[in-house]
Amino acid sequence: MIAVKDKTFEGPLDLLLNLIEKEKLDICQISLARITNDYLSEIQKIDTSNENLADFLIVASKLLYLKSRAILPVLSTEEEEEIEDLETQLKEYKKFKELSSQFSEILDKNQRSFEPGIRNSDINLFLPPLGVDLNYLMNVLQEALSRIPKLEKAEEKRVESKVTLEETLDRLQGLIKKSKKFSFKSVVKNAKTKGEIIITFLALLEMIKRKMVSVEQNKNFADITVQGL
Amino acid sequence: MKQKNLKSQIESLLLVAGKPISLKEITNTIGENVVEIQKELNGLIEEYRDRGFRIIKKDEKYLLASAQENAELVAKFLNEELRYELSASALETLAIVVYKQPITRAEIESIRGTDCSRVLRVLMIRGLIEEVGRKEAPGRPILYGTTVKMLTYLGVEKEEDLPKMEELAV
Amino acid sequence: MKQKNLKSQIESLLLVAGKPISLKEITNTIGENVVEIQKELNGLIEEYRDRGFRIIKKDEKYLLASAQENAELVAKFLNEELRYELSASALETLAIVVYKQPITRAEIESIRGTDCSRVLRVLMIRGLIEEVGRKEAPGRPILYGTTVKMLTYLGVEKEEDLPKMEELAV
Repeated sequence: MIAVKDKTFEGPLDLLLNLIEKEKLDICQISLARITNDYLSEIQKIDTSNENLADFLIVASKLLYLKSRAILPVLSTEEEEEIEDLETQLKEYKKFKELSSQFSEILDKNQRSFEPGIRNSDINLFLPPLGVDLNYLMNVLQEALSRIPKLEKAEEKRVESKVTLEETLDRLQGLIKKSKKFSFKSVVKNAKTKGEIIITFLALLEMIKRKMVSVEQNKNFADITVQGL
Repeated sequence: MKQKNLKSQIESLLLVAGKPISLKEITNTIGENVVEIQKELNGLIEEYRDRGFRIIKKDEKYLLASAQENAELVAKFLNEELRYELSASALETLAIVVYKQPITRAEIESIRGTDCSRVLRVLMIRGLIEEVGRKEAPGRPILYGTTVKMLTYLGVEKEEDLPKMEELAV
Repeated sequence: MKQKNLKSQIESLLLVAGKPISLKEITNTIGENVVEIQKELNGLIEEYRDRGFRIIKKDEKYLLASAQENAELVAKFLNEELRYELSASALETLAIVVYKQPITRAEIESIRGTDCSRVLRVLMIRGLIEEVGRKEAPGRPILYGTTVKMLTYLGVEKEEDLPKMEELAV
């Protein structure tokens, strides 16, 4: 769950769905392109410590693809698929969102069954497991316990590798102040994750929007030169 | 007389089992014709509707549980919350498992567009879902499915009583 | 209608208790006149005479049990079930109870990351673990521990002689 201002969203698709429904649009590529800007500005409000930020950025990158198609109609089939994916994914997600709200209504009725109580044996017996001793049980227990810390470690790692949009924006602004001009490739060459590259790109878009920089690209997929204004 | 006897035998087995048992297990233990047993079982399901018992059916197995309308009373007796709170994410994930089972974590995440490890753990501990096998795919990922507890938790007698996915217009 | 309701309520409580409960517990939970409850309970005792359930009264406590005439059938069913060796999950749960006792179900579940009601039931039926009290915590949950027989089987005279596990905190 992620909090954006006064509303909470279960994930990027929930946010996307919310924006589309707010504008009373159907789920199609045209409406996705239309709400891209709203989506981008919403995710900037996300609490930067949120560990699910990367998931929101992946969807942001798909939306940007979609929007860029309006300007650059030539896309590879792979990119085409990715865009259709998002549309299908959102439709599918909407179904489950609807089902889970129907589940909520069922739960609100406060009617449920309870399983029968755990009963003592109706026949009195003692049936120990064969060949099990204290050492064996200790090994089994230690194995069970060793599984807990693993889970926590994985989560820690997730948090560490996070770079926020705000931080990136600050960093790029610093670069512009210092050297007036930089290349996009040079600022992402040390990126550890795909998410970091996306976030840098988003920060760049934001700077263009705020008219802080101008950009130049000689041909598709070439490096982008960023110049302070 | 014989019919009554059969019904009584089925009741005894449902009670001592205390967990879902299959028609086959009942039939094998009693040693009677499966059609007869099924008929009696269906009779019991009807009969219990205005009693304190309910028979919950999941994957062709039957569980004797308490009546839904006594939920609040039973919760009070057990000194438990009627229902622990499930977050919206957990409910969303549960709905996906209900209609897409058996399903892997990656498949759930691709529908929700976000990480699900924590909600899956919650649903597992609550006994609403369980591991039901491994997918024959690289890495042999775990497949998740729902449990009879999911049905008792929602208060429905069988999966068919849950909202239908096909009826949703998108 | 009200009578039927009362009867249904008593049935639900007897089923989820799984162990003998007193007239007082039933009365306090339902919040009805004790005379009325006693009357309904007596009615149920009569009614069950030709069913698969029986209400057994012992020390002023009532237990929902299976009918005596089905005893052989019940024994056959349970023996069939008990023929199998313990599953990996049952052994793991047993190990946790042995070294962490007394322990609640929720505590076991948080270690194993999965629902444990079914394995606990298997361990109880086999006489390996039992209820040993209630934890002084919200909801006063049941505490489980090993039976004396199980400790003896493991070669431990008393619980305190088990190796200490403090360093492995839950």
